[in-house]
Amino acid sequence: MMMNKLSAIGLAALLASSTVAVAQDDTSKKLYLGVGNTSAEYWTQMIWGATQVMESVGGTVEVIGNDFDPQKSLQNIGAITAPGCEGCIFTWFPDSPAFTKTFVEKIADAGGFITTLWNRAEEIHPWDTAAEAWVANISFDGVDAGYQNGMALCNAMGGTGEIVVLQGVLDNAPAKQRTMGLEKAIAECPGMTVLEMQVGSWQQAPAQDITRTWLTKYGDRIKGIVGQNDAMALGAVAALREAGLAGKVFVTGTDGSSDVVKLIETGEMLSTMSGLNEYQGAIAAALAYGARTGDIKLSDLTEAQRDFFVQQILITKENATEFLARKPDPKDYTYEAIKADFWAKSAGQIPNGVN
Amino acid sequence: MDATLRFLRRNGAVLVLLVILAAVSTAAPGILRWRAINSLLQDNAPMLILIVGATLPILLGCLDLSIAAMASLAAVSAALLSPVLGSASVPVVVGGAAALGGLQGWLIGRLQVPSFVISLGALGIFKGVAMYLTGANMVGITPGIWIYDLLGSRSFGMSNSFLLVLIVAGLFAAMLKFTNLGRNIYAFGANEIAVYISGVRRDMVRSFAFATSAGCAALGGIMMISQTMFASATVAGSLLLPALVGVVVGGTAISGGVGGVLSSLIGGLIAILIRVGVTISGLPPESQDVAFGITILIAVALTTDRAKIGVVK
Amino acid sequence: MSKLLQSQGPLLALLGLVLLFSVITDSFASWGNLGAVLEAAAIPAVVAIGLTFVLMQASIDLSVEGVASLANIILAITIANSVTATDIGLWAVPLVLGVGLAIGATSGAISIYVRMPSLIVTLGMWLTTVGLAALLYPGRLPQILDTRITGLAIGKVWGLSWIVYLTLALIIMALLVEKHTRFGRMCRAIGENEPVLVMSGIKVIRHKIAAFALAGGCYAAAGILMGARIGVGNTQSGVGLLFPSIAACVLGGTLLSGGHGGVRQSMIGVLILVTLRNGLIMVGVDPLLQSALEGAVIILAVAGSTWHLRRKIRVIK
Amino acid sequence: MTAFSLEGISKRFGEVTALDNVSLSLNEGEVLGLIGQNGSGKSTIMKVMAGLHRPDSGVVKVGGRAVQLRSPAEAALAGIGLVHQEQSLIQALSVAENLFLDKPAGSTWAGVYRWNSLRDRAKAQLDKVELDIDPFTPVSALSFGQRQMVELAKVLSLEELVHGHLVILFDEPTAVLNPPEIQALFGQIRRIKHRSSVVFVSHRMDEILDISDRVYVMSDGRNVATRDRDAVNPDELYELMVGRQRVNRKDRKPREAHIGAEPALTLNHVTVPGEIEDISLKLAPGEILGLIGVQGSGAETILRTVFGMADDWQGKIEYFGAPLDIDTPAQAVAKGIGYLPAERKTEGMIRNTSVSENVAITYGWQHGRGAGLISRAKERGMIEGWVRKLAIKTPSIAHRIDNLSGGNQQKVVLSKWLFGKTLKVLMLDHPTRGLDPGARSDLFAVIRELADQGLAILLVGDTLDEVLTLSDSIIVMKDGRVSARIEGVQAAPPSEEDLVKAMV
Repeated sequence: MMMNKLSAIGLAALLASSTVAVAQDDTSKKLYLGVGNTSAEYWTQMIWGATQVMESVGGTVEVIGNDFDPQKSLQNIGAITAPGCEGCIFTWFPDSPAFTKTFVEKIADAGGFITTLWNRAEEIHPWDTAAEAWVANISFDGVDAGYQNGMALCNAMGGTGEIVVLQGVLDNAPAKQRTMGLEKAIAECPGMTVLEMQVGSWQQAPAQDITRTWLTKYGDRIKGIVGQNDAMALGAVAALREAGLAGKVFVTGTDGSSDVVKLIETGEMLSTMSGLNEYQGAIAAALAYGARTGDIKLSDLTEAQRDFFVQQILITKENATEFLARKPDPKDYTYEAIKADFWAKSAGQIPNGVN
Repeated sequence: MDATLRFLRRNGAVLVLLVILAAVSTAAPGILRWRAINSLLQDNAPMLILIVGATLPILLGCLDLSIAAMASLAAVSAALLSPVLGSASVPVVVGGAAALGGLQGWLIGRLQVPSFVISLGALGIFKGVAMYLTGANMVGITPGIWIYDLLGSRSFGMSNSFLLVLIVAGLFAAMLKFTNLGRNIYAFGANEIAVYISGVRRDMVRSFAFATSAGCAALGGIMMISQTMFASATVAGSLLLPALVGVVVGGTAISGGVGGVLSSLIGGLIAILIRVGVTISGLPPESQDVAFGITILIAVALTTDRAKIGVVK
Repeated sequence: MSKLLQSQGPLLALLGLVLLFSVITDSFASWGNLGAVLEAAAIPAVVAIGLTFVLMQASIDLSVEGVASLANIILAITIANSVTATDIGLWAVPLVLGVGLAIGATSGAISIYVRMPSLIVTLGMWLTTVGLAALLYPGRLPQILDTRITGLAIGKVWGLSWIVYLTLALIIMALLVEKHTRFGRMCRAIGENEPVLVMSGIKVIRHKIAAFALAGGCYAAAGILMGARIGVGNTQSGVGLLFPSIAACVLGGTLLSGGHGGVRQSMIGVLILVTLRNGLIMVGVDPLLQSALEGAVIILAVAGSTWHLRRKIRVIK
Repeated sequence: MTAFSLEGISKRFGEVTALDNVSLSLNEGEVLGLIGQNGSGKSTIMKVMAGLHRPDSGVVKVGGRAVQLRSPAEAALAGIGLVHQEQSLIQALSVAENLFLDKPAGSTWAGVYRWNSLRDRAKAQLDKVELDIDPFTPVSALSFGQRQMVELAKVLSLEELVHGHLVILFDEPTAVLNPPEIQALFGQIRRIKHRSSVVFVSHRMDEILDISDRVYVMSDGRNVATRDRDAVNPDELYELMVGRQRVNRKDRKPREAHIGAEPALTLNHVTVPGEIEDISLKLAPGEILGLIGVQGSGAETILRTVFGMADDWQGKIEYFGAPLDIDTPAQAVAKGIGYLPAERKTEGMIRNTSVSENVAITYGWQHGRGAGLISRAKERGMIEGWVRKLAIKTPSIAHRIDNLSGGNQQKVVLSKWLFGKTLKVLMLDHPTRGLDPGARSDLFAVIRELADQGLAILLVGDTLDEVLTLSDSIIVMKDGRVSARIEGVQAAPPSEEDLVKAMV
């Protein structure tokens, strides 16, 4: 029991010491950035972009990792807003579109501003839901990614051939968008037919197991493999290597991760779609900050300015080397630089029916 | 002195809750505002009701791994049924969930397959059915159905969802204390065979426990969509581990027979506060999980009454 | 026949699945697909070996995914890689295994000395190791450049990668440990009746900590093999290993209540699960329904293979 | 020559003094019979000798030297071994491994078993107890009698391990043995006397008198008498132990049974494959029907079949004239049938739970407020009544049952059946196993009273004496069949020899 008491004191001390460290800094200059995790290329690039913007105005970024768990996201937002958070600014990745409404409404209740990334339910938009707090929703065009990769595959196969598709987690919007885009490509390229689709859950190892099984099931009928993200595409390439087919079967991914771009350089992969990841982080941070400082008047914004895609580029053998060599210049990511034209790199309003 | 010690041991969970509350509110005094507390309770009401429900199978020494999948399935079903049935969709879904849970409990006895396996299988089945029902799409709730509006709003200044959690937990606590069924549940957890030979209907007790855990899970799913207004096949999928953590932090023994619904509720509150503390601590995101994990371990060490547990497994 | 059913229920379930898929698909029964099944089974098998020793003692270990991910990251940043300058060569392997052993031993020691159920200790350890993996992540995805590691997945002998052979070697070692060492024999005995062993002066605490350490070592080995397979250090690499591994052990007859089963049984369980996944793809089942079918098969397989054990006075938890 | 001695040993558990300044000395080659009621401290004294408990004060001496026995392993090194009352073998392990489980030299090299060496050493031990089985047989495949012999062999392997004199402790070894097995055990004890001293605990006076050289009597944690066998007066020992005369058949008036005309329970050609065959019997209200047979004769199976616990059975069971169509104990209880299992710890008591919950588990609802609500206040009074009536020694009814002595636990388990209002048939499976004579006679009186109140009682007895004392009629079982039926036992008791002949 003595030990119990001691550890109770220890527990209190641990929590108190860690929590006392909280500096009550100026809420207008601190961005709460909710991300999936901090250990993947996309996220680090996005965080970098947001951090550049906030540091350019003398502010800070507090990164919150939610491990793609909406419940954890909800608890974290709750923890930040509960003690009071008038005028706080947020850029948040809602782990599931089902929760986007709850998140923005919570932040609206607390009197904060939020920009969301990637996920919203089809029926809700920044201008009709918590419109005074939800500044914008910023995503990449998954349909376009699916379509462009699909067309690249079609062209590489010479217009005919059977392909297999590694899907992401089924109820994630990007998975569905990329499938829609692929279907659009198939409609334009009727010679390309899908043998089978399976769920690789965005992960490399399951994708590798599935591809290996496909290779024994269909043998050399498979001419192309669509990986709906780069990790699954890497799994497919690994399985192809085992079968000595790497470079002979065309593989596409999406994300533009450097590993995949290197494979595109060497010819083991065909293409991947890369968003302007740093820019997405930067614009999201800048819009939230702008709304907070009054640089942006939300009521003046058009729908296309509050719910839009950021540009992306298809990487193939032609531009792979150039893509790898590029290095984002912090000067392009200051608040002032972005503010000059917030929507310079918008790829247009998000259409209906893709979420 | 002895009395103090006994008091400390019996109320370990409450004390830990107070200690953590004190620590967190020192760092962020705003957390003590009614509005803040209310908002935390409302957000976490779905998790808390899952914790309440999950306690009963654990009191038997069983484990129900299907609760989070059931919550998602219930959310999806309620959303799909609400245009047709309106508010009646809630009792229909909760009743259906309880029936499925009861079936699980009954199958454990009939097939003599451990609950871990049955509920793991059920997890897969519920997830698959939810996926199939929605075609992996989101389903929105038709606005204006009073029961969802009710769950999403407040009375007496308190979240209705959390009030419902309190009512359900209170009912179960009373059931455990004052009814024959409650007595049988504790005894079942302590020695299943002796209870069987005492003439207790084993299958019935087990079915009841699993029906309540599934019914509570369904309520949790419904509370969740009353906040989100959207359901998907994985909407509550991540609630399983937090729910189990809550039960254990409250001092309910995994081996069965020891603990209770109110302890679990307190355990859930402890887990929520630890999460709040870790998030507002300003620790880098990478260390937050480590801090959470270690603090939870310490909390469990403090709340478990080891005197009642035999061999620790 | 009934004797056979009693002792070999899971094996028969496996054969039944193989037969079923062979009849209803053309491509299932082929050498190529056998290879595919074995490759897919290798890493879960390594995890299941470790879990088996813990489960036999009637404890449980949920830290699988965290430890495997952490091991994978440590391997990737200490061996020749594309991000950090550190390169300790193959010393990374014993280092990683040592970390796994130490984490396992820590879980075991906490569970025993602080008298907390292993379920909750290893749950905490799971969260903690996931966090540690994220802490150690060097900012960019480290590609493993040491070909002695990546070659394990790429190099083939008789159509199978070295990963499969290493796994086989581990299985044989585990079987020898289980059958012929005092530690191995004591694992099941601890699960059956720990107090008697304590009274007999058996160093039960040592055996229990050893089982957790061994398990941690196995998860670390799985993390290394995963590194070989995916060629990078990824904080998510262990995700999805836990529940299938536990399900596999239980499917094979290693009961959660302890005192039963063993490495051989768990390996059969792994094969049942992997064969099922493979077969469902071969049949081309709608991905939406796959998890439902898997769930149903898990229940039916365990029910079928333990049907003969049904007794009114059996304790089922 | 004193081989072993305890001097002024005291041991307390919380508030309870288990041993109060106890001294004991054991001569070389001597068998000391240790008797006492349950809770008199004899189990504790055995555990102190075996290194399972450490005394609070006092000295333990082996061969005249003071020693500290910190664990069973240290006790073993000092040549002291305990043959456990309860089965202490690990079923998952082979006989050979079990034999050397608690020995430091376990035929291992760097943790790896050397199977050949282990087999030879195990074989040698099994030969000592004349057990002809493969040393690598798993214990789960052995019969109870065989297991007890393995337990003995396990302790006897100290002979090779320790060079000096041995002290072998037997804690109620005969509880689960049948008469031939008991004789075999006594043969072993006599054989090992040449280099061992033996302490032998039993509840059965005849056994104590048969095997002991001296008798050591305990009561309330003290040694109240030590007698040489030749000077023993059993009645005096009983008086010392329990403070009352033995309940003796000769002294007892035959019970005046009021047996009902219509049978409460009728079994017609009941068969449980592999266990019992073609059993028919009738039991009337007010009657006590005794079943007796050696271990495995199937007497217990009859009770469990009636109680709905058999997995598979054929035949017909009638209950007050109507077919008894049940599949679970719950259904049996609903009809008014009760069953007291022999395995108290695993099947009888609900561990980690209070006395009152153990009593109220079955019929508590009958004293409740209806609608499934229970009334603890109302229960309390009734439970306290039963605690007094059965003389259950417990500080309070909220006390945990685990902390009571075996006899008191058994009384608690029995009272759960007496707690209800609807019981018509009570089946007792070895109800007095492990009970001291005082508790036994208490229980006998209760059983008789219950029958007088019209309860039909089916009893599987622990001893011949018990069955003869209580029963109105007796059925003797042998190999799953009825081998003899005796009616009118109270009027014309059969001889014990006749019964034994029918049993074996």
